[in-house]
Amino acid sequence: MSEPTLFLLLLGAPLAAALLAAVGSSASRAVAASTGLLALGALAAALGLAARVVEGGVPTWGPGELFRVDALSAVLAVCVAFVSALAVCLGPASETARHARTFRIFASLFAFTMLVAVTTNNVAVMWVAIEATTITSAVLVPLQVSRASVEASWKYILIGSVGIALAFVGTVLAYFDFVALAGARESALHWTVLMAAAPALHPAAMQLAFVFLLVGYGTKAGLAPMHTWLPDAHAEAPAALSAMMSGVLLAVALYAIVRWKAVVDLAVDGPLPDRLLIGLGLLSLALAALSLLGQRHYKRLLAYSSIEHTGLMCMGLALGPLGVFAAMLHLINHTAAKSMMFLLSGRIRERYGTADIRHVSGLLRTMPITGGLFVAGTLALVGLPPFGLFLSKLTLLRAGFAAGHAWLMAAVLALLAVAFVAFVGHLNRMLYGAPPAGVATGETGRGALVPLAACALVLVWLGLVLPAPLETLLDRIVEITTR
Amino acid sequence: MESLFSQLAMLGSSLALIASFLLLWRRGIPAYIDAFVLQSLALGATTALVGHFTGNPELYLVAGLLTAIKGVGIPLLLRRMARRLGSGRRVPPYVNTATSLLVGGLLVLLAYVVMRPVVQLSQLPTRAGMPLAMGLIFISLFVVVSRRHALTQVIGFLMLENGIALLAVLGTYGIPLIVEIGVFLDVLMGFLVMQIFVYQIHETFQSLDVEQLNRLRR
Amino acid sequence: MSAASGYALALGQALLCLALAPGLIGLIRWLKARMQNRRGAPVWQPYLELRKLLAKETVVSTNASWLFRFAPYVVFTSTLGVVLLLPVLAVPLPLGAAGDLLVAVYLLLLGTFFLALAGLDPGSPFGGMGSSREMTVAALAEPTIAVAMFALALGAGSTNLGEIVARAMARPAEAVSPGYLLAFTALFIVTLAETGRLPVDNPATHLELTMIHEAMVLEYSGRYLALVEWAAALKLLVFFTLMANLFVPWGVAVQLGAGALLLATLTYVAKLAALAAVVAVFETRMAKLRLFRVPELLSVSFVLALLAITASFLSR
Amino acid sequence: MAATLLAVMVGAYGAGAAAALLGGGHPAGRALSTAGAVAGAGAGLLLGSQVLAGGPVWTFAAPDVVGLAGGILLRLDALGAFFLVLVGMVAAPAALYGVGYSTQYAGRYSLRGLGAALNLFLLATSLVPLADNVVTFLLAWEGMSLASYFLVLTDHDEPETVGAGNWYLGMTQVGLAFLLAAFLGLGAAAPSLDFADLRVAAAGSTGAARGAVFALALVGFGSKAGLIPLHVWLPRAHPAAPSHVSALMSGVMIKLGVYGLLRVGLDLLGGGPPWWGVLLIVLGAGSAVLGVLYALMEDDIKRLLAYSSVENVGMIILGVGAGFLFQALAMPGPAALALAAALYHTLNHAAFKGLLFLAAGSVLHATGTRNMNRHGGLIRRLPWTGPCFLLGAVAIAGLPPLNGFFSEWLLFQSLLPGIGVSSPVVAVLMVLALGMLALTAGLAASAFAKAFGITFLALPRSAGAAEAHESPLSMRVGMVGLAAACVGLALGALPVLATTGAVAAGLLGPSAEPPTFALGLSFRTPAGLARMSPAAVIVGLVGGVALTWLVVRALASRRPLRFADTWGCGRVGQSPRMEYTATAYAEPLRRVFSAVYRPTEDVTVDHHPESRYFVQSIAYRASILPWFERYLYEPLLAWVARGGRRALALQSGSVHAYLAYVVGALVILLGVLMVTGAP
Repeated sequence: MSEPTLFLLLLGAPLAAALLAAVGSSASRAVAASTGLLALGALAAALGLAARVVEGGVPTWGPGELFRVDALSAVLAVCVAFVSALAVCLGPASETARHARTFRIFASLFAFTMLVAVTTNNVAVMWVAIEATTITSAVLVPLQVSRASVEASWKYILIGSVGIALAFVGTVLAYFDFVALAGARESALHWTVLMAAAPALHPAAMQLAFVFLLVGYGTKAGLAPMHTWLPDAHAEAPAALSAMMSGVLLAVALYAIVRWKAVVDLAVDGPLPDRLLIGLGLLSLALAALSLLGQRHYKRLLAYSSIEHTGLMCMGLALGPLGVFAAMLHLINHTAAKSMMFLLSGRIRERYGTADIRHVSGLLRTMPITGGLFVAGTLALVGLPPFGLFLSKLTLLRAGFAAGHAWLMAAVLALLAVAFVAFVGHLNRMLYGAPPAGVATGETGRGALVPLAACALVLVWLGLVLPAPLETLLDRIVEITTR
Repeated sequence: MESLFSQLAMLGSSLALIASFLLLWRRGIPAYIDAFVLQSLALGATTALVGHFTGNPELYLVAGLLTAIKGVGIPLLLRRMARRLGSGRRVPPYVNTATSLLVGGLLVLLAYVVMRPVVQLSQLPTRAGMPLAMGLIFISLFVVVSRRHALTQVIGFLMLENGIALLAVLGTYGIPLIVEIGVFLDVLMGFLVMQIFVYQIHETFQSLDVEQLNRLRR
Repeated sequence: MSAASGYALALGQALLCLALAPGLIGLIRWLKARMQNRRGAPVWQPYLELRKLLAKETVVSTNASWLFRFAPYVVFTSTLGVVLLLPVLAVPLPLGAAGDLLVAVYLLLLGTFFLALAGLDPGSPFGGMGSSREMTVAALAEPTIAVAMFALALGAGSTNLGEIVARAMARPAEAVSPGYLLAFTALFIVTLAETGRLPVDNPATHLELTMIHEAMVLEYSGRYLALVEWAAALKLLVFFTLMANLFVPWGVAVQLGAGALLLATLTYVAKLAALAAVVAVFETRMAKLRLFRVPELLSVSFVLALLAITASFLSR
Repeated sequence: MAATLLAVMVGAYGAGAAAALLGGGHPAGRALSTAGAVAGAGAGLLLGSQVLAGGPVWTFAAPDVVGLAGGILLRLDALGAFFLVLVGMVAAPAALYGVGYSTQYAGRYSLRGLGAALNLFLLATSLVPLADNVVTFLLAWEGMSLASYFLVLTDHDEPETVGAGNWYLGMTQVGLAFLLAAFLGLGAAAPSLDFADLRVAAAGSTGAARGAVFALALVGFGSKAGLIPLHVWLPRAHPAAPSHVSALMSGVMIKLGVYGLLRVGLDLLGGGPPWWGVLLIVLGAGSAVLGVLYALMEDDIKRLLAYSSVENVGMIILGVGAGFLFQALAMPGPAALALAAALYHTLNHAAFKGLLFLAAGSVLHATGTRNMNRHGGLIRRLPWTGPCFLLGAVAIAGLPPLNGFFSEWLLFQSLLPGIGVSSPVVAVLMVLALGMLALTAGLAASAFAKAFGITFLALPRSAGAAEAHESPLSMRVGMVGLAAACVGLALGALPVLATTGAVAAGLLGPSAEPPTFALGLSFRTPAGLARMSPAAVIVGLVGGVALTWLVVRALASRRPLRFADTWGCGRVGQSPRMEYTATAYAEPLRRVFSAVYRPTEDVTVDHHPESRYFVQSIAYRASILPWFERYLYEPLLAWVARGGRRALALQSGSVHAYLAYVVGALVILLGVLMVTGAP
């Protein structure tokens, strides 16, 4: 297929799905099947674009090259499409009919906004898309209305909007600096143009812009201390939505930071951007790892684990080329693992009726396959060998040591050990012991387990072998982002 | 000619800043809404002003849109919400008026210090207004942080958007049109969703005091 | 010295020790009796007892297992094995290559180990108490023996007992050095502890609460009791030989002449008698220590051994 | 040839795991999985012995698997082969034993998981000594820890098992963090993470860096080996695991901690300053004495064996420390002897500790309890387990004629040259180490006299012990196999010493030549200090016993044995309550070492209602102060928990606080910008 049709399919499919869901009645099987198909279509398109990028091309589309997919965008597009397909197919099944319709509409819109954010070349349009993701996902957080979900949604929309507004301040300041240098031009806000002009930009302005951008997009990425909305939102939202949010929305925000860091690195040749990223990353890792200790709800446990991994990736970005390579690989692994885990937690919550760890026991007896996958996911998240996260964590640590941050890496290792002990401690309380009275044993809805098992296999496959196309994509990313 | 343009721009942005101080000083939701309207009109005027002096017709369209949505549309919805949900018993903010005015002043000073290296870079006549825009941004952040009533927080957020739009107009003579429209859409959608949530909060918590939203701990 | 005559010498030494051991016990008992102005049984009384026991019928507890009947043989053989490694009469030991002082120490510990198990087997509280206390004393005495012996070994440049004696013979001045004296006192205290002599354990009594060694062998009778008693006597002889020949090496034959061997035997018996006398005097004057004061005694001996080894290290 | 053996080993373990997973339920599947395990162990044994017998060092690379971090790289040199043999030696009998032992789990837990985890554990443990780059080593190391964690959790209905599992996994992860830091710190400047590059990087790095890497590796491997103070997981995890798994963990897995220390300390870093050896000797001696002291106080037979593993690892590390020290003082002969002694004791400990755990498992299988105060009189009811446990006890107490004695003899001999060393500090240290080693030997003899005596002799103290019956054939075969290994290691002391000497020399670098044991009937240690002939000691003892038996039978009376009641000062009838219990047996030593134990006792006596002078029952509870848990781990965990609480306080629930954090972050970062000043 030619590039324009790929783009049309990638961006059109979620829109069409949203429209279809809005028009069709919520209970009908046809609507469910077609939205699922469209989501898979989007995934196919993303993979097609990625293949095109691997062959060396940089597909562009839209008026004035508005959409441009390079290696970084391709990886993120595939991740977004993969998780959205997973969520749209598995999500509505667990919701009541009325909610299913709203869920399908806004989940598809949510996927559309994320796809626009990662494929657009214009940084301002990227901001608009990310702001739109906040709005479309905020609607879905209080799907099951309760005091907790209303509170979580208010905090999410308020902190998210205020945070993202700061990012727009940063974008304006950067644009101001570009205008002050070369006057207003139509494609001034295109990332490629900014990269070309970056060496000439004024370090003072760009540093100020980067601070605003880091705080703004950091809020969306869940970096400490702007992370406080994340545990509430991800724990109270329906499982499929939190899978999308935790799995890939944080990655999209991190994508924005990577884009801007590439520009700022060229403009400001000092160590400040790296130091800021390492500082925030370490703070996130520390706060998240320590918060894991006292957790009582397994969905909040997964949310804090997302903050921990985002902090790790953020530090990876500041550890030189090998660090960026490891961070991006870690991003892919984390997306697969975290989305699987949230969908599994949705099934567990459905069966046990509560998210409280103390009331969940004998998981291996009541739901052996779900329990087994939950154990595999937990071991993956804490970075144990057969899974991909072990390899990316090892490479990231190696990059850290090679970059001379020995003490920093020692602190990271200590915090990861704390997180490990906390996570597995909670897991043990859920797995063993006698199941509480009234909880049925035996797996139901085995169909949903197949895609989840596929996620686990992807994790093991990425843990053992690094496929060649992915390696070229990651190398290409390292080339375009580090000078 | 240049000096007149810059003086008028300074007038517009200082008017917007004063509106934010009005909000810090006054009490009660209706007063906040009036301050917001004043600010939006000032912003619209400044945009039109810049459009006139730089001979860029698009900015007129932007100014028109701005005054229509932010000057008239949103305040209408805000007043309807305030009337229907009732501003309820007076919810004292965390910080009393005197301190909040003092903090406002400090924030403007901070804005000047922050923007000083940036302003020197630009040659645009309107560059002198940028620290004021940044001050407006800081003050609106302070409003969102310190006010306990949900509606006030929404107004604070809208003021933040105004501050950014002002910064954009002063610093870069307006960002490209499609982006401008995108931002408008976002602000509008954001406001609508916030409106839904305010109604939901009112329904489930029977009051708009955000302090009650503290059950999700750990 | 050809191999055949070497093994003959070894066998001779073993038989000599077997013969002398009960007599040594008889001598000590006789001397103690005389000092307490009693007539006391004749010196050869133990031999009569052994013959009597061998002839008597053996009674075994119903609770005991095969281990109870197997242990006496192990205790006897291990103690006899130690004798083969000691320089009793002549120095170039025929079986010197077979083992050194560590092997000797551990063979003694093997004997104690099996005796402790045998004490537990019949299931009587006395056996349990004796075995528990015996193992405690053995465990605490172990470091002292090892360190004291190493003090000597360090001086002699080898842990084989024959070479230590040869070295001491070659340089008599060394035998009076502080290292040797400290090691001798440490070894003397340990001898009293290991062989169950007075300050640690009263060999003459059957009072349940105080006896350690006797409690373990309470259940034995007939030929097993004979073996165990003989092994205990041998153990006492082993320690006396160690103290006699290592610290007072004169009189040990260097070459295998009939005259030299005769002289060596006489000096050896004289030295044993002298040591027996010292022990007898010591026992009549000393009262039995409370069991939980014994560890203090053993820690004193351990400190002495440590000083011995440092002294011998400094003198090198 | 070697490549095929490796393929057979990996294939057999893999097939065993697959068979367990698929057909673990019914007997055929379990038999297949055990066959896989035994075949794998045998192949490993052959592979190791082939290289040990002078075969060529070979490598195997699979660069595409885990390519990012350098791919799979295996290399089998003498040191690796030695440990591979050690794994094979214990794995085969333990796997066989597992067939009979795991029938008790049939109804309650999934035998599928048990069989698969066992095979994977053996595969990972066999691959650890083969790994030749960091990522392969970490994969095998983590695979071993993870598989053993799931094996420990087999009996997960017991609450203490899950607690033990948490302790175990926590400690392994903290250890892994240190290992990661050590390896990556060493390989920071190296082009790749292959051990060859690490050796080059180590040669070039500064003394301080090498010291840091050694310290990190010591903590990482020390926690796996069970050195004081990192041993706390060992007495919790081993008793909780099924007995054949405890045998494998105690016999094999903690030895890989020693392997790691040798590989990093001597092979990669090529030895270091004297303080490395001194530190190891201090830790080793401390672990030895404290290990046996705590073992003495245990009433649970498997906890006693676990603490005794801490003691034996302490002795091994003492030998390794002496090796390090002598190498630092440029004394290659004594260094090689010390390492050879340590390696020989490692092999011996694997054999007799494996045997003891299997026997303890058989006792548990028969009586249903691990508490020694409930056992008794088992020597009659378990005719196979009794002698095996006795043989193991004599061996581990270091008594002739078994293998434990010869390796402890060598450890003593390897410390002696240290006393003659010029520097006073080393001499005094050696003397103290010698004293502590001797004390440990004495206390070990006492501990195992208690363990064997109380469990097997006299009358049964509980119904469970009374109706005990011998364990099935597979368990007996496992035990007899390891007992034969002990006797074999004793008889074959000389050839085994030759190989460990060669391995030790290989480790100390090309200059050192293997310690020349005058290998005839007896051997003379290189320093010429001692001569001893294992064959003479064995033949002498066994022959002596037979000879004495014959002579006494000839001399003594012909009358048959008469059986009567045990003497009880005239009372009628003998009841098991009269016997000494395990607690009572260890009571004198508790008083003697009360400074270390700080015992607390509480005795509750309730008198007869009518009169104060008659007692109805006495309850006696004694406990000793757990130093390390109380003063090291509890404060540490409390500190981390406090950190956790403080971090959670941040999530206070108020929107305004959250918004304040965002604005605060912005202001702080702007401040940082102002301070650092735009260029």
